[in-house]
Amino acid sequence: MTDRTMFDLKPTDPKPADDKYLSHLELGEPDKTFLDTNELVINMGPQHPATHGVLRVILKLDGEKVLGTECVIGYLHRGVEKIAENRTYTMFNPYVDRMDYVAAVSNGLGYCEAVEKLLNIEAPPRAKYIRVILTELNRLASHQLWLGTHALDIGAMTPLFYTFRDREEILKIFEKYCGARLTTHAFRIGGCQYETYEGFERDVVKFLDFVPPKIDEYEELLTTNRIWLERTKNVGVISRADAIALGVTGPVLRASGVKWDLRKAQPYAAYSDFDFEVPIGANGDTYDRYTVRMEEMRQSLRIIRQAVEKIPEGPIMAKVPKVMKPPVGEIYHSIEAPKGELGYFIVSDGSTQPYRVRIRPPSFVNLQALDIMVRGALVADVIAVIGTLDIVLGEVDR
Amino acid sequence: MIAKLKGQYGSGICEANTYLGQNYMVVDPSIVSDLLQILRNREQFDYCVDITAVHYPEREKQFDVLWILYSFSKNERIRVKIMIADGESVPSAVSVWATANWLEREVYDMFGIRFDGHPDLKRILLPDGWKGYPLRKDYGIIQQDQEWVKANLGIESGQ
Amino acid sequence: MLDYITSYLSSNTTPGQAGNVFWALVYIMIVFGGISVAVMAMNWLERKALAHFQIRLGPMRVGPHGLLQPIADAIKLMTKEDIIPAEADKFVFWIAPLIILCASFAIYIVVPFGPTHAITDLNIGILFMLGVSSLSVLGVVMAGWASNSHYPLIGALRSSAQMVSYEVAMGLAVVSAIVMTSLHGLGPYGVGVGTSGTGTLSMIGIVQAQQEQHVWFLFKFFPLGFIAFGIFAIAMVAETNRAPFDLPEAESELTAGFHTEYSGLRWSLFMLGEYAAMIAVSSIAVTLWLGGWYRPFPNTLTGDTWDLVFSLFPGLTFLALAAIAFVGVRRMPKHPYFRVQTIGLAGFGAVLGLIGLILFVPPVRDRIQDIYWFIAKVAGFMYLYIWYRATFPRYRFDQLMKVGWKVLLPIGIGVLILTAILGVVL
Amino acid sequence: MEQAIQPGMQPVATTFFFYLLSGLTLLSGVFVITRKNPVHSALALIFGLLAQAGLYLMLYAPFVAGVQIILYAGGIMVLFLFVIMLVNLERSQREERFNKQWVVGLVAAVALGVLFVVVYVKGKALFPYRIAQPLENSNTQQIGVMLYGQYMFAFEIASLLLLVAIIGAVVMAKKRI
Amino acid sequence: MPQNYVPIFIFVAVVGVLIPITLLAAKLIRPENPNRTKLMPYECGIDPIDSARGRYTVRYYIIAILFVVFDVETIFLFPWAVKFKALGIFGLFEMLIFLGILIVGYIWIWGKGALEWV
Amino acid sequence: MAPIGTLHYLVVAAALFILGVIGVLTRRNVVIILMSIELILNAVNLNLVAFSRLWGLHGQVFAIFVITDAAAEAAVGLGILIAFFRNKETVNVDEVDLLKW
Repeated sequence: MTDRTMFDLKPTDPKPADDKYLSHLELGEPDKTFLDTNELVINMGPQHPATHGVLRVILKLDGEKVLGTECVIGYLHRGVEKIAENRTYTMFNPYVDRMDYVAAVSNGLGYCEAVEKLLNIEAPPRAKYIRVILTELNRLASHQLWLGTHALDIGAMTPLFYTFRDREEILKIFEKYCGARLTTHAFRIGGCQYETYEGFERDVVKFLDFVPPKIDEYEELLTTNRIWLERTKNVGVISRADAIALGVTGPVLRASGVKWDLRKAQPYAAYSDFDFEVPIGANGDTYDRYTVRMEEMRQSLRIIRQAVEKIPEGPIMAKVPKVMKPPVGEIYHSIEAPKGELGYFIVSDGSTQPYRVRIRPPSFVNLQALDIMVRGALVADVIAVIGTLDIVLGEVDR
Repeated sequence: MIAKLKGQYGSGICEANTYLGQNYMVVDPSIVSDLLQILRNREQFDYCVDITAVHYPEREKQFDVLWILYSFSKNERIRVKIMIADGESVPSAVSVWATANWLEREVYDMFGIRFDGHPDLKRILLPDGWKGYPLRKDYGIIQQDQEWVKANLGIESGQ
Repeated sequence: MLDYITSYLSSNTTPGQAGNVFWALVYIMIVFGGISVAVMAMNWLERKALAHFQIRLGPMRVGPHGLLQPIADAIKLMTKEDIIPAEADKFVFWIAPLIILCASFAIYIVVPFGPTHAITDLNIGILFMLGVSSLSVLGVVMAGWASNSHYPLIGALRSSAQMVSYEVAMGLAVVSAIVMTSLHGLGPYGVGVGTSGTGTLSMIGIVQAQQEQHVWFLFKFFPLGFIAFGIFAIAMVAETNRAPFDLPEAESELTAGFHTEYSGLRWSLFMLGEYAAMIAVSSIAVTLWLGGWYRPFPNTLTGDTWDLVFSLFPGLTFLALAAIAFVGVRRMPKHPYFRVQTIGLAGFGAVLGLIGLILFVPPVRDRIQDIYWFIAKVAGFMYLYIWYRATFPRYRFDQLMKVGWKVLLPIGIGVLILTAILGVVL
Repeated sequence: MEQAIQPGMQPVATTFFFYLLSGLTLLSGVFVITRKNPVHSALALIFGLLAQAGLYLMLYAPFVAGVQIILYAGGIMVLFLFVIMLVNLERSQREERFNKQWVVGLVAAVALGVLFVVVYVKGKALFPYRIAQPLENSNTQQIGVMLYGQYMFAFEIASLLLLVAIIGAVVMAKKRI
Repeated sequence: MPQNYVPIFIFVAVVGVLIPITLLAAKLIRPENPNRTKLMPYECGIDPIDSARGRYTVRYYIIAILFVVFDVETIFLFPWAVKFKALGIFGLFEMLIFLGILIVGYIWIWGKGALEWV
Repeated sequence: MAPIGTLHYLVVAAALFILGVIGVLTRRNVVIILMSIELILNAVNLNLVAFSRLWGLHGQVFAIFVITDAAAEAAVGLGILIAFFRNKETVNVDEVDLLKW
């Protein structure tokens, strides 16, 4: 699955996208005519157990076969970008935790680093290491949650409880570190607010020893299970060209065979110091996305172990002005969140409040790939694909 | 690359620069359709990261529309920016990058900028029939479409 | 009148065969009550076992270790509002759960819990069982249609397509077993010598045929009987819409399938029907392949000593359960808040222990043997059902159909033909 | 009563069950032909079929009764219900229930009924009351012997009929696939 | 009527008594206050637009037909299965011909793709 | 009350037959017409089984064949109905007035 060559630099096919997708665009009719056809149209969501929140998918069915889908989103829209324009840089920081609420630490990291770049300051090395440890722990937690819910969607009930049990250990570390479990608000612009607590390293190392057998346990339940294989192999296939054209990122892109990870491509925080691999898949099907994420969990553990071993002493906050007034200008900074590329585009007009904050959410863009992935598949595959895209509606809708 | 593009379009490319290590270029709206095609096909910016806009109400050309692009083969990002006035429309990039579909819909939803050639330009995050474009600077932070709220939710707007 | 009642007790046939209406009624009431209690116990056990598979505790609040949870659930469901959607066809909506319930309970008419412990012994027993269980398809279709809502309709169509598909495989497996019943005698494979050459469709007859042939049909013509049993075991899981074939009610796809619109008591009738059907088809499997009410090795481990050893099992089982309950009592938190629960659990353990002791009394011991072994075998199947649910992901609909039509059906036909050829040749 | 009466099964009960079951059969038949909604008709037909299975049991034909339950109630009626679900019947429900020639049809049926009555009155005496009883206990076995002996040709033809049914139905319904 | 079947009728009678009692009892103790939203069919929180009846794929029907045909086949096997020892080789061949004809049909529909779901 | 003899069953069968005939002749809905045909076949079966009490099991064997026939008939008949419905969007027998479509 994984090979050690760092980057896959082959230029992609100059054709804009697969014909499959373009033909879809011609099909994309407005809602009214969509419902007028003689096929069966059903709503999946917003009140549905398997749409991971308030996602509404309009399915056009022929029996069990999906002829087309249309996502209706926005049920959880809170206007985060508008709020940002009315808050100072510091005040907006906690809001980003509420977007992807299963990976709040990653959100905070991206935002803090973007503002730091805009201010032209840099967090001290110790802070960077703490950031890496927490972010990777959070990636693990996010993947565990994904695995549990994804397996539950496909009908395997038990992994959910296993993953939640183990995720609890991560949340305990978060709680000890910053007092919060989900919406952590762990980082400050310029570094970390808190020094690690007494015994932080010990907890993390204990966790690192605790979790690999658990990951094996999940795999034991699923990876070679015949039904699991039948449900995931060749389901929701997205080709390499389609994946790039659709701008999907994260494990979804990597499962389609593009070896691209922002942690390697444009290292941020302290990622350039660590040795880890970027797992990729070959077919771009649900099973590949599953194996890619499973491998990513193990790689995260590797990163954390290295980070804990090498964590330097020193201050945890850079010198940051009391009142932040970044110079006029704009910045785009993105990080590799558990779900893909999480980007912040911030425009400063020189005041204490950002003039415009644009958040490029990975889930939003990945969700767009749903339609192409489930066309011609069966209803049950829609569930599998929604699960495998690992969307968080808080982030899709912002 | 910039030189080549400048040679091709002359004054169409108003500014090409680097700020904080990030490349951007400001171009004329008339050439942006061509330019995006060229960036995609010739310069291998095969991944459209984001499409967004910024509203400057005091300017004559009120909106900045931005394309943030990335090239896997070059490991490089570039921002393409155009400035347009209110009511002007922008060529759609859906045929260049399929991902532009929802991103353009979101820009339309939030700023009211129309994209020509978009297959299905309608609101995405806000409900159909909502009035106003929330990310414009003249839209207040607690403002709501009171009529819509009353008609669809059957409650008084919370203001 | 009294004579009429007591005369049956000394007879050794089922009430149906004896033509004893009174005892038939008594048996029916016992079976109804027993199945209802079994369904409740199954409900509790499933939640408990599933919870322990999944590193959690399951129901713990209502009664000690949640023992009273099923009763609480029953009360809750009884007192819940019953909602019939405005668009629904009221009459069909009303009658659909009853069809399912009656169909799954009617199977018990022919289930032999022991040589005399059956409501009746029909000479078309297995045919009757197949027919009655196929009626529940009608209930499912009607429930889905009457709801007049998308999800129930899709669920109903799925469910009925699934049930009918697996019924075919099930029927073929059953025919294989029936073929085996014809092979009386004590030849090399338990056939040939002294053959009477007549099979039977009667459930009691099938069990007795296994006794006469000194082999469970599971091991008859190994591996043919085993494969036929496997087909039946898979088909029966699919027939009862249980994991991994629980697509009709796949909560992640269809929210609840054909009974999405049902609530309160009506919904609980579906559940009751489903669990009763699970127990029923397991009983059928036990009857057909696992030697019914016979204890293990009735032909090899003979003699008074072995009889005594095996007859102690029922009592020992209850004593073991009582011991588990007492361990639970000891492990209860020593806090006044838990006093009632502790006493309750101790009382429960005491009752179990008492039952265990009663089961040691020789007359009771001998009477209860058949029923005990039958129930023990069925309980094994019930545990399998829970185990499947905890382990397997769910099949997709096309895969389900593929398994039914392209795997089980050809294998079933193959096994049948091979069994027939073997049977005729030997 | 044809057989020596055994304890528990009184002739009264036989009479009672006969009238109950035949009443149910006929009543359900009436419902089948009068209900507007085909699902209600189907439901009535199912009950009728089950009642008729009861009649078969009374006639010492348990195997036929079993076949009736499995095939008719559990098989063919499923087919009917599926079709009712597959075709959109809302329009036909709003329309007139009976066709234009319903008077003619009714008259023809009544004429047939009169014919039956005549036959009944004339031929009543033909049927003996006491007859040899087929052995109910080995009913299935006997049917097996007949089916695979005397009626083997018809039996093989039946399989051809089923083959034709599969092919015909699949061709008919699969047009679109 | 053979007495063996009497319990079936008793069963029907018991069911006929017990179920109405249960339903009636439940009706007496449960609350009853419906409103429009409660009585709406479940459509994931969206108001349903059209009637759900009658727009389904014909594949389900093909499955049902196959079921009926194979069910008939199974039924014909039962009388043979209980007597096959007496019917002997001849009966076996008869059965094999019978099955063979249906297997031909089965292979035909398999080849035709009627067993494929999609 | 007279003991129940074969004649009683024949009367029931005749009544059922007439009900079926009425259904076939007067209803418009093809599905219900097919159901009425099932009623007729059932009446025949009842006759056959009743006669089997007089003259041995032949009647029962025939009843099984009739049920087989009914299954085949229903399968094909309903198949035609579906094909017809897909073309004409109706299940009314009055409107089946073309020999081909």
